[in-house]
Amino acid sequence: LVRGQDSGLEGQIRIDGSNTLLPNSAAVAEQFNWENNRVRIPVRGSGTGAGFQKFCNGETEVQDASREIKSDEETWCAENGVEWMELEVVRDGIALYKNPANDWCECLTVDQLTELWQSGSTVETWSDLDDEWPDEELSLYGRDSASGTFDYFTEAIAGESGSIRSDYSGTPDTNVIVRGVRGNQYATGFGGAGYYYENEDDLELIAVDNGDGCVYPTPETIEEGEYQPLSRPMYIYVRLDALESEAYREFLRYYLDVTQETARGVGFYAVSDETIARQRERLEDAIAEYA
Amino acid sequence: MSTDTDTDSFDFDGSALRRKRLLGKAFVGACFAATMVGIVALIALLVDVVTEAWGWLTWEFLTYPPSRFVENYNPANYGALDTGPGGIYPALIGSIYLIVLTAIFTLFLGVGAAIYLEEYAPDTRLTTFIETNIANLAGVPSIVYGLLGLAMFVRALQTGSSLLAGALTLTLLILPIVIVSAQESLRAVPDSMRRASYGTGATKWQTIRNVVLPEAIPGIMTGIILSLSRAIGETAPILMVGAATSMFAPPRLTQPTDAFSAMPMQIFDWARLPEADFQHVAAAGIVVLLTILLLMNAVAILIRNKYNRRR
Amino acid sequence: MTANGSQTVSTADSSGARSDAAMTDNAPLGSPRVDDAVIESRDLDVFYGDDQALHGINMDIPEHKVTALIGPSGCGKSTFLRSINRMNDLIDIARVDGDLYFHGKNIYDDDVDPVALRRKIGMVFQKPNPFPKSIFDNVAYGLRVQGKDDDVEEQVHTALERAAILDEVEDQLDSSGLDLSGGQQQRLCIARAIAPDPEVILMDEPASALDPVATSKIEDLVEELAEEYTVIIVTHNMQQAARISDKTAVFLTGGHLVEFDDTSKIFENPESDRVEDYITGKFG
Amino acid sequence: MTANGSQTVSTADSSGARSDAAMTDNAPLGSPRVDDAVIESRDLDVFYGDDQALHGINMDIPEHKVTALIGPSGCGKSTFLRSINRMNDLIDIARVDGDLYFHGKNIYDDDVDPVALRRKIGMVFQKPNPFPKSIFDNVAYGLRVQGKDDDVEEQVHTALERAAILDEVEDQLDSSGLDLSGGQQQRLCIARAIAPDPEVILMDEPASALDPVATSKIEDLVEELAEEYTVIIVTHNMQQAARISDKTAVFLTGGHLVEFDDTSKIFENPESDRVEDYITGKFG
Amino acid sequence: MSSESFDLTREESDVGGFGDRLARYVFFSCALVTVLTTLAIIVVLVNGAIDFFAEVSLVEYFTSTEWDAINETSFGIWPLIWGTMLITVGSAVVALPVGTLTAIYLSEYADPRVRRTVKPILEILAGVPTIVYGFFALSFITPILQTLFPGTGTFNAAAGAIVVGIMIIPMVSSLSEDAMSSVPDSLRNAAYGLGATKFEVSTQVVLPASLSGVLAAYILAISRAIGETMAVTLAAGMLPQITTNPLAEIQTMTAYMVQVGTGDIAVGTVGYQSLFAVGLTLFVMTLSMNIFSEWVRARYREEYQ
Ligand SMILES: Nc1ncnc2c1ncn2[C@@H]1O[C@H](COP(=O)(O)OP(=O)(O)OP(=O)(O)O)[C@@H](O)[C@H]1O
Ligand SMILES: Nc1ncnc2c1ncn2[C@@H]1O[C@H](COP(=O)(O)OP(=O)(O)OP(=O)(O)O)[C@@H](O)[C@H]1O
Ligand SMILES: [Mg+2]
Ligand SMILES: [Mg+2]
Ligand SMILES: O=P([O-])([O-])[O-]
Repeated sequence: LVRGQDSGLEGQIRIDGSNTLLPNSAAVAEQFNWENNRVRIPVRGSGTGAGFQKFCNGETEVQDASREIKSDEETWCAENGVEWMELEVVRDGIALYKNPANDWCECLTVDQLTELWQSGSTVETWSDLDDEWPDEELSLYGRDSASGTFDYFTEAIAGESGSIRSDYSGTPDTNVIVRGVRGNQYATGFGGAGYYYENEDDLELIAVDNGDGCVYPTPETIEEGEYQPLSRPMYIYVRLDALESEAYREFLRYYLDVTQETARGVGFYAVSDETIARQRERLEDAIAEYA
Repeated sequence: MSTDTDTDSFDFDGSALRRKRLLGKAFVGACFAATMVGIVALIALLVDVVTEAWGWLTWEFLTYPPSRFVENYNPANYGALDTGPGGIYPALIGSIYLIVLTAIFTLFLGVGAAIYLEEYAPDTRLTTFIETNIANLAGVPSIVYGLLGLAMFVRALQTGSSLLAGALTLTLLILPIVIVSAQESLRAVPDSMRRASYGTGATKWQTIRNVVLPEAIPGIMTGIILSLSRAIGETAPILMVGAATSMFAPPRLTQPTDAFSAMPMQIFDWARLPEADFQHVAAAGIVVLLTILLLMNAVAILIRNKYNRRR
Repeated sequence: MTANGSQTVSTADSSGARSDAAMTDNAPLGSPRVDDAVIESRDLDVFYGDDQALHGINMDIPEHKVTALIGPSGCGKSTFLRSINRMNDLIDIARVDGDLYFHGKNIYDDDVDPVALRRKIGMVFQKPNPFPKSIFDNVAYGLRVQGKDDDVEEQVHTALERAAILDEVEDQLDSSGLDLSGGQQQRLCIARAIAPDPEVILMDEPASALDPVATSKIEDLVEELAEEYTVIIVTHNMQQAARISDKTAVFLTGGHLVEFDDTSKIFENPESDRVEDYITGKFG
Repeated sequence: MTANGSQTVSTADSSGARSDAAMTDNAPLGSPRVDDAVIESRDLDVFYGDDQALHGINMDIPEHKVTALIGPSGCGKSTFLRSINRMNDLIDIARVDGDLYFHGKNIYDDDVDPVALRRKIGMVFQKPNPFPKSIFDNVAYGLRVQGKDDDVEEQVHTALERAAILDEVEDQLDSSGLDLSGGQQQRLCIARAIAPDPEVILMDEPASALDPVATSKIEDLVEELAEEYTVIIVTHNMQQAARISDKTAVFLTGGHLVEFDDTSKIFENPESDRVEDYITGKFG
Repeated sequence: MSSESFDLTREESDVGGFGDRLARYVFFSCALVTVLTTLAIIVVLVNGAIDFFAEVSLVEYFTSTEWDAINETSFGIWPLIWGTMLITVGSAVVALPVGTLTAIYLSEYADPRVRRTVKPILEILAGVPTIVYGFFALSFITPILQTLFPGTGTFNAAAGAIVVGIMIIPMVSSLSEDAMSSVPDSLRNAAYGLGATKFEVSTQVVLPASLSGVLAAYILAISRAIGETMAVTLAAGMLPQITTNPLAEIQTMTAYMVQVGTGDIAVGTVGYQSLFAVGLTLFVMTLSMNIFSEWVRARYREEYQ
């Protein structure tokens, strides 16, 4: 028993990589499957770093990435003869979550964020950040080091990728962060803004002040680039040799067709129409060349 | 009352024992309450799961693939969806296939090992060692088996995160229990049967195949099914091996190297998703899992009863 | 099964006073009314489910004497013994009819606590059954549960001495009671039974699991115990009964008490032919 | 334990030919050298671990006769029987010394396959032990494992007929062998044993679990079987041995063969006093 | 005498044939699989652990009190062991008294009919998949704890300990009940004969006499709690810390393994290899518990005549 329609296309497309981007790719895959039910698309979210490792090993066809490929990853791919291209598919803001019962902290400056999260931080209670805030112990959640979110966040806040205090609860699964913050009045954490929109009833956001006042991550602020330094584009990496497969080509076209809509559905922000048009062009060029 | 004896000094009605009797009553009360703890916990667990699942467990849930969108699971929305409802189907089939493969492997390995130990093994140090080893394997945490499956099947033997790797891992996990229960069944075959067979000039293998196994097989099957019902609920091993969570189509039994999803893994995924409604989805999945488990146990009990009646 | 001929006396008189009227036509042959009786059984019937194991037993057991119960296997000797300290209460299907007086009090009255009763009537079993505890703790156990535990030390020594085993275990009081030989274990069990100083000691074939040497030690001991206790002993060994008892009760198959008299009388000149046959080994 | 006095003959001569020299001083009383012997036992010792169950047994068993083995419990009758078809091999701790010839071939030679041997020497056990299969399959079992399974149908019928049970089971060949009465089960087991047409049939107290009627049927059967087979039967019933056997071997406690001779001689005029005592019931 | 007509020798007859000999080897290989499994477990764990300890000193592993292997900053196993211990001790506090009293009730007080129904019902608890306990903790136990102790987080050690405790009740009660039932009635009668009450017989005679079996059951149950994975992963959280607060979030060894196993970390890095070091630690702990339990049972088995 397989649901959906049989379009005649067949094949297997393995997707892995960013846990942040996972909901988007999974949603695209799910919808694609309803129209092409004989294409098998296992989607996993092992994290951007771990995903690149598999991708460059030839173990996956699509790599979800919440950052650009690093040079050592490029070297791996080259060593294994994996040729790729990058497609920008959604925009994300890293949001700072807080518990709805937290009525003191509306906004944090970038300096406060640095003080809070930097390696060796001595901030233990809310009052360490601001004297007027409760003298209650903070409980911190965040993504762990294999994630693009982690790389991006640490670079943006501490100025150095990977540098972060060690006593936070680091997980591969943003859901755990959400649940953690939801369950404790004095908790805060960082993760994809998309997860906030899936859980608006249980979570609230902390605005970020980058010197120009407090800004919340919203579609506008993220698309205008006002929500700084925590907004970023996210990509899928595509294997060129796999473009031979019709199912693969159709899937990628379909991805670009629906990603703006699914992105909103799972809580990301759509990339602009021009960007999508440009990605389409590049994809068709590559298809012309490799298929 | 006769007074010619010193009856009065006797404490016939045990008045001095009154405190002890109270203590005894309190103790029985405590024991009974303790017994109730387990039973009440079981009831609470079942009621909790069923109430959470109520209204979410539909025929569609059983027959449709999972979805990222929690609203797809809600029966109230079924009419308004542009795709289809969300469900557990690929994981359900994945679990069944996983169990079928595991059954085949354990039947062969478990019964083979039990036959060796009961019928062939000489009384040597090696045999004692094998038996002790089996007892110890039964106590190894299931996640360690997952690690073994990951390192040995997924990586070293290059099976990938496949149905095959999952089934092999579960096989090793339940093998000790299967062997021990199969040994018990073999031991229950009376020696007079074996002697009768040898006396007619049968070889050892003929005796085992024609006399011992047919007698022991109901007991062996009961043991295997009970072990499989443990395997079907195991999460940690298949999680380590890399069961997927969003599979649109079930794996194919003919392609054991397919990626697969399985019910416990799917339930784990749902249970940790933060949207509150996913709790209902997870509960619905649990009800399906428990129902299958119950069916397997019922089959095992049926086999055992049928077999016992014959004796 | 119905009580064949023996009348069941109704215990309407629940105050517990002995109803002497019951002591009439059903008394066994040669069973004189004993004046110093500690235990008086009146029309005692015992049933296991629907099977009747004892039929209307009437017997007066004298104080400070050894009374032996003999008879073929299954005739109800153990059953009778167990009904004296209400150990039958522990068998779900056992049911007792009739009366059994201990110092004139019917122990089957509702207000009697069997636990209190058993503190007066100790028991030694066929198979030695020491607890898996130290020798000392075995003997001290009864003292402790009965709250007689000041000066345990001394009482344990006295009990071991009276049970004629002190010499053999004096320097290993801390080792397990299970490490002793069978005969020693049985004397340990006797020490355990007498330590809390009961009045009556019931013994159910205490020597049947033992070798001849151990047996003769136990026999000597039983005779000595009679100086201070009332002893009721079941044995399947007629010579033993003849040697150590003052009174002998002969039960025969079906749970009937056939004759009860002085031991010398029973063994030399029994009134009933069946008893004679049994004693001379012609039957049973 | 050491073999008391009996010499163990070394089997250096491993070609398997019988060494007649062995047949000398250790022969039991009245054991003439039989010329038509099928089975010849020479100084056979059997041990279970360190315990010796048989001491230097010498015995020549004649063809197409019924040989009875009698003696008190534990004297080694079953042990001897089991060493004839090497069923002792199945007991881990059992060990055999000495020689046992079957048609002149020492069956304890290394090159003898016990399975092949058992196909020549069938066996019937004390407790009827039909397989939980249909009556037909029970009898066919031996045929099938021995690969003699052309024409199974007919052979099964013949065997059932010879075992004098065909009439009783003819129309229920498909029902389970376990549904038969004890006596029928035992005759079924005999049918199973004779179906593959062995030469010798060993029977270990085949009637001891049966009632008198069933027993007499089995006895009749044994006598008939001797026409075609060599039968060796263990029995604890002296009348039975006297009734049905041609030769009788008397074992006495400790695993010694004391006398072996024609049955009439043994029962009417035994040479050894101990055998006479045993036979007349004075001992054992 | 014509020994020719009898093909008793192996060469001539070969009745068993190749198949009979093959069967033996096939079955032996099946039995060998179990030994190979143990070997493979050890090789996999030790091999991975060696890679790990090439980078991380044993001293740090066993002395540091901070664990952040995923970010490759600190590698002290104690927080994980502490988390595991918190769950184990907590579940023991639930299961040992409850299980023991249940066993006493079933063995000494309950009607045989009650025993025959209650025992299998309790054993169902042991057959419920652990993932279901995780769900039960999140959806039932934690909300109750949050009502009783406001401020309790979504993930907390107490909820994990409670469900694991419930899960292992039947291990304690079943095995202990077996041990108590095998205490011979003669010991009970001895005590009754001395005027002991039923309470005294149960607690002073039966319980001590079955102590070895009861202890073995305890150890097995504790070993099971140490190795329990999914319930604690879902319920107790992902924060390795040494805390005495049962309502705080912790991480057990097993939950850490799930965290790494669900894939976020690059294969081959020190962080990844820590999986095997932790796995080995867990394996050694449970294995020694199991062997200890066997030893207790054998060593203190009472010899009843
Ligand atoms: N617990 C019991 N349940 C049922 N029937 C019992 C029980 N105990 C004894 N009986 C029956 O009661 C009858 C008397 O048994 P009892 O043990 O008193 O005999 P006994 O004289 O002590 O025999 P023995 O010399 O063999 O010990 C017997 O028929 C016995 O089967
Ligand atoms: N499997 C065995 N293991 C150890 N000892 C055994 C075994 N079988 C028999 N024996 C011992 O060997 C001796 C002879 O036993 P065997 O069974 O041959 O006697 P039997 O004459 O057949 O006695 P019965 O008439 O009781 O059947 C006995 O002392 C017995 O205890
Ligand atoms: Mg008795
Ligand atoms: Mg025998
Ligand atoms: O899962 P990541 O997007 O953070 O790599």
